[in-house]
Amino acid sequence: MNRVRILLATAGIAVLTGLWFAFTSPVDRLQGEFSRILNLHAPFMWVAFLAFGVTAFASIMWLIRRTPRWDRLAMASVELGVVFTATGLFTGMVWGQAVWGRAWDWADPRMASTAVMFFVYIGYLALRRAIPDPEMRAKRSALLGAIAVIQVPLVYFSVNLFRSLHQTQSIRPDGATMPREMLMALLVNFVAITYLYFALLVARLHLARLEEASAAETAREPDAVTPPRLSEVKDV
Amino acid sequence: MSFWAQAVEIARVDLRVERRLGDVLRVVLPFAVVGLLVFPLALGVDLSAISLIGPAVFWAVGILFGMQVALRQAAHDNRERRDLYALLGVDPAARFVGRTISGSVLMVGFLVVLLAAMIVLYSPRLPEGWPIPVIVGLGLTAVGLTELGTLAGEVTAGLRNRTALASLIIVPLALPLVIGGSQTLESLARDTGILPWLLLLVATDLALAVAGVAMARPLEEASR
Amino acid sequence: MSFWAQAVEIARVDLRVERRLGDVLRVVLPFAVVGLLVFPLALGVDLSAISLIGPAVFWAVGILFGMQVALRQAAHDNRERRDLYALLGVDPAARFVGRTISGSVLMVGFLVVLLAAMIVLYSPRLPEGWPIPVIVGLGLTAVGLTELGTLAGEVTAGLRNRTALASLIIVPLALPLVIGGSQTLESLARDTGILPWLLLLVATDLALAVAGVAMARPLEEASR
Amino acid sequence: MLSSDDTSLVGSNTILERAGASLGGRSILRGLDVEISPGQVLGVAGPNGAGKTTLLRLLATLISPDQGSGFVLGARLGSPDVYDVRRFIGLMSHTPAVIAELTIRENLEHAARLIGADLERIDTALRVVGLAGAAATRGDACSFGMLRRTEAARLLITRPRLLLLDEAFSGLDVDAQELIDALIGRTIEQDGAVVMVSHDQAHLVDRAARVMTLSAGRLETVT
Amino acid sequence: MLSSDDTSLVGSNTILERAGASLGGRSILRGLDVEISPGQVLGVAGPNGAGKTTLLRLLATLISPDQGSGFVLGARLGSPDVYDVRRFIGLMSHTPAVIAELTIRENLEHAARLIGADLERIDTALRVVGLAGAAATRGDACSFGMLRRTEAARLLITRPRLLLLDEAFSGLDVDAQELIDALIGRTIEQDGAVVMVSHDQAHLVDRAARVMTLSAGRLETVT
Ligand code: HEM
Ligand SMILES: Nc1ncnc2c1ncn2[C@@H]1O[C@H](COP(=O)(O)OP(=O)(O)OP(=O)(O)O)[C@@H](O)[C@H]1O
Ligand SMILES: Nc1ncnc2c1ncn2[C@@H]1O[C@H](COP(=O)(O)OP(=O)(O)OP(=O)(O)O)[C@@H](O)[C@H]1O
Ligand SMILES: [Mg+2]
Ligand SMILES: [Mg+2]
Repeated sequence: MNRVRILLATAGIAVLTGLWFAFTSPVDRLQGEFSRILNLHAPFMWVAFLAFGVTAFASIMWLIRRTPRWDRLAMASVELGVVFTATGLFTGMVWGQAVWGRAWDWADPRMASTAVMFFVYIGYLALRRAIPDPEMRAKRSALLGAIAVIQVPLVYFSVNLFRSLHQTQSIRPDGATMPREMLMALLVNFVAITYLYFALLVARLHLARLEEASAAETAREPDAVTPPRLSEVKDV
Repeated sequence: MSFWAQAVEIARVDLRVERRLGDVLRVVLPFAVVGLLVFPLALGVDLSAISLIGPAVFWAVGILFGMQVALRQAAHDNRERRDLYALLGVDPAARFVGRTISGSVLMVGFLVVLLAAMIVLYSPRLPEGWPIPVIVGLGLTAVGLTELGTLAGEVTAGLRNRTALASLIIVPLALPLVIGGSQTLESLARDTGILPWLLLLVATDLALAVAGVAMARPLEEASR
Repeated sequence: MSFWAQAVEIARVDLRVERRLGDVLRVVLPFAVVGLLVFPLALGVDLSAISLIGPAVFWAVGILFGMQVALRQAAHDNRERRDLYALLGVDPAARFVGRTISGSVLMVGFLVVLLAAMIVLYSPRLPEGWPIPVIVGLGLTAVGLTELGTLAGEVTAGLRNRTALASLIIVPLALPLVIGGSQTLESLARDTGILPWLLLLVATDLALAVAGVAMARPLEEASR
Repeated sequence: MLSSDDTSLVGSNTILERAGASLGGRSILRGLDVEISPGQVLGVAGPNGAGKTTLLRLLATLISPDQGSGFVLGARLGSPDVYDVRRFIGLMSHTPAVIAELTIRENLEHAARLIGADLERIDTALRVVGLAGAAATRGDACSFGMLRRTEAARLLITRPRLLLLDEAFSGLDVDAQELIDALIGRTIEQDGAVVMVSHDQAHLVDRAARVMTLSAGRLETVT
Repeated sequence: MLSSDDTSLVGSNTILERAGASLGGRSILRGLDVEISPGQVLGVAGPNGAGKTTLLRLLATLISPDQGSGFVLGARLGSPDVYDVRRFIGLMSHTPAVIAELTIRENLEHAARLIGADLERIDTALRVVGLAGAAATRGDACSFGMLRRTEAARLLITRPRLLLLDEAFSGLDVDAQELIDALIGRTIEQDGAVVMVSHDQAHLVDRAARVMTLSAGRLETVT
């Protein structure tokens, strides 16, 4: 419990530090003040990928080991991945609105593929909730978790893969070389947000263990079906 | 047992089953909220115009996903259960009323959460004094949609391809409800009196209720 | 019995059941055609612009109703039947392939009739030489949608609220298919080469087929 | 105030006169004359597909005759009167009717509440059928016999005046089969009537005053 | 060419060693040691909810043990080998598995085609089970006993090497019950094995060399 609190508190500090760097670093002349959002947008997306990767790993481990802890890890990591993707999408949209004057374009392969990835993991969570049997839930979500991860490289490389089909945005600085200070701010935020992910992960796992322990308390032995007591028929 | 006591018992158990399965709140609602986000994206709307289309998107998503909410009971119905209720002396009309009660509770919950999400996501400009008329309009729409869903479920009871059929029956009939519901807000904004729209909703709800109660027995007999 | 013979037998019987129930052709299709008419009215599109939006409406209606076609097998599946197939030695992958075959036949039929209806109703301006590429694109989209529906049915097998869940899983994944399908026509019009889009469709279909075949056994085991 | 078990308004006259019934456009039962008196057990035998289940569903008012006429507990079949007597009809059919998402206890509570029966009967009924220790099991996690026992408990709680048993012994273990006898006994004691379908001639002869044999939808013999 | 009934590739060894199984997170069977030899009938008895159906589903490879180990027809439970032997397992469970939209004949044809059996067996099987005249009835218009007979016909056609019967006599009329005996007899003749669950001790003792009694998921006695 204490450990969890300390982790969360330090994660808060790390994120604040990251924000400080984001707001004091020099800005890209072309994109203006809004380019500071990149310091959050990119790390959130990266960490979301990391989270889904962790889920895939945990899912495969569950399929091999079949122990509940891997299932818990997969579930906790998807939940965080979804939240991080949502934040990444949101910051991307704010930025897009500011820079291109459009928040969204389905024709952009990266946006479309990110959205699909987001929905699929929301579907993963809905599926989990729909299955009451823990073993069956773990099995099916492990399969889905292990398979769904193939979208991650698709999202990551979508810009390159589909360039032949669609023009990429001209001011999108993919792979552009940045000034040192800007790179520094980005890296600090990357570290801070990764740390935030791990802190939240530990907290979520802690909660999941508590939930499972309370569920185990109520779990019963197979039912005692007893012979009928016909003597009491008259009392009904 | 009295008609109302039966209706309330049916509603109570239906809500308990929903709590266990989580059809509405855990499966449909999150997707509907996501739908709220995606709709304007799909239409390629500019973010600066977003506050204008909030209500329209709300109604579109509300009806699309609300249909799944309205049809949830049909999905759990089967012949054994219908026979069971018949031989427990449940009046088919009481079953209709009970299902409408529980369904409306869920539908109102669903639409209110969706509305809150819409307000947060779109920050639409709402006319002053909107909450009460809008919530009343929402409630009336929810009741009507639920009645429609329950009726469609009864009409298609016992058929194998019922969910497809029932959802196809609901959509066109839901039109007046959606128009009434969405116009409450619009006419509030244009200051043109919302009473007619609320009355339209009340009239539709009542008509559906009367139809449901009156048709309950014949439909029940037709389902065997 | 060989894998393919099993798959063909599953497809044959599935088509016979469809002929008896008429899910697709007698229930969904007529409503989809009506949807084709209602959509532009609901959006308030002016009639003079109607020939421009035909293809867009076709895809919107096609995916919405196509989802019901894709999920029809899931509606008839139950535990007894799954056990029966298992003990008849049916390879889960053969079941997947069989259902994909019969489902694709129905889906192609559905989309082609819908396309014909769209052309009659909207008389859109179609680029020269459209029939072959468009039909090929349609076919590839149909196969992909069916594979998706079959997979979603397998993933949600045995769950009580499966139709809601499965349709919610399908929709996002159908996006690349719809994009691919609709872009064939667009790029034909803009003369920008349709091959990449057809390749996208083929790749998606293949990926789904590989996923369906590879996952068939694990999913089958997870469903008990 | 009337108790929910009050049957003063319900007739006891159950009779079919040259009744026939159809399903899916096919005539299944033809020209049946049946009379069931209070306090009596009527046995029904006959080969598979003879129409025994259909006869029970006719007597349960779940289908209406398309030929001849009939009264069940004084209500004319096919008339709205049947709605008033249904509550006094108990049916145990081939497939148990237990709501899968509710526990055994919740299923019984639901039935008791709908029928207006005393909720205190539930605990006793659970003990009687031997499910007191399994009351919290959900319907979809029950074994077949547990479902049948749950139905027996429900029939104990609802106290039908016309008890219709379709192969009620099947699926129950030897001890639990006595439950069915207890149910029959109690119904008879309270001046109700019982119609039981079984393939076991010995079962029928032991319990029923008269046994009628159906064959291809017609009455063959009555003993 | 191999005939579809060729069983040379299938082992005959069916054995459970301290096997346990869980459903819905609850441990249902525990520490079961069972051995079934070719040409033998094993009877299984036990009260409602003891785990008999779960045991049959385990032997049918439809669920996997979560404790101990087991082989069915030589295939290790939980391994991919089970896919190769499933075709040789026949199960008759509480609820008949007949496709509702197909007629009885179509149901049998479907099974025969999937398993690669000779289609000519169908007519004979229909005659044997007494459904030749009802072959065109759709599954959803069948009586309960007709569904059970259809299952019996399917098992005649598919010729399982391991026949699992869960209260197979219930729902069948007296004549048709002999069908089950015929099925058992034929399986034994062809050196297959039979496991039959029944609540009727006499039924079991008449047919089974050994009878094991389950109680609360454990083996109680073997006689
Ligand atoms: C809502 C729409 C958007 C989505 C879904 C999205 C998605 C993503 C994803 C998935 C990544 C991580 C993959 C990567 O690092 O290459 C990423 C990174 C990035 N995005 Fe976005 N993005 C969106 C909008 C934008 C906009 C409008 C811009 C700029 C004009 C932008 C610029 C960037 C940059 C510069 C990176 C970092 C790339 C790198 O250094 O590798 N994004 N975005
Ligand atoms: N899906 C399930 N989830 C959880 N528990 C289950 C499930 N199915 C069965 N059980 C439990 O397993 C136990 C054994 O069930 P099983 O069906 O094997 O009994 P059985 O011996 O066949 O009984 P019967 O004679 O009533 O058919 C019961 O206590 C039952 O509640
Ligand atoms: N829904 C239906 N539609 C058409 N025919 C039906 C339907 N249900 C039953 N039948 C037919 O009615 C006849 C009698 O069926 P019923 O179920 O009453 O028989 P039963 O005597 O109960 O037989 P069993 O001993 O097998 O239970 C059968 O021939 C059956 O095919
Ligand atoms: Mg019957
Ligand atoms: Mg059993």
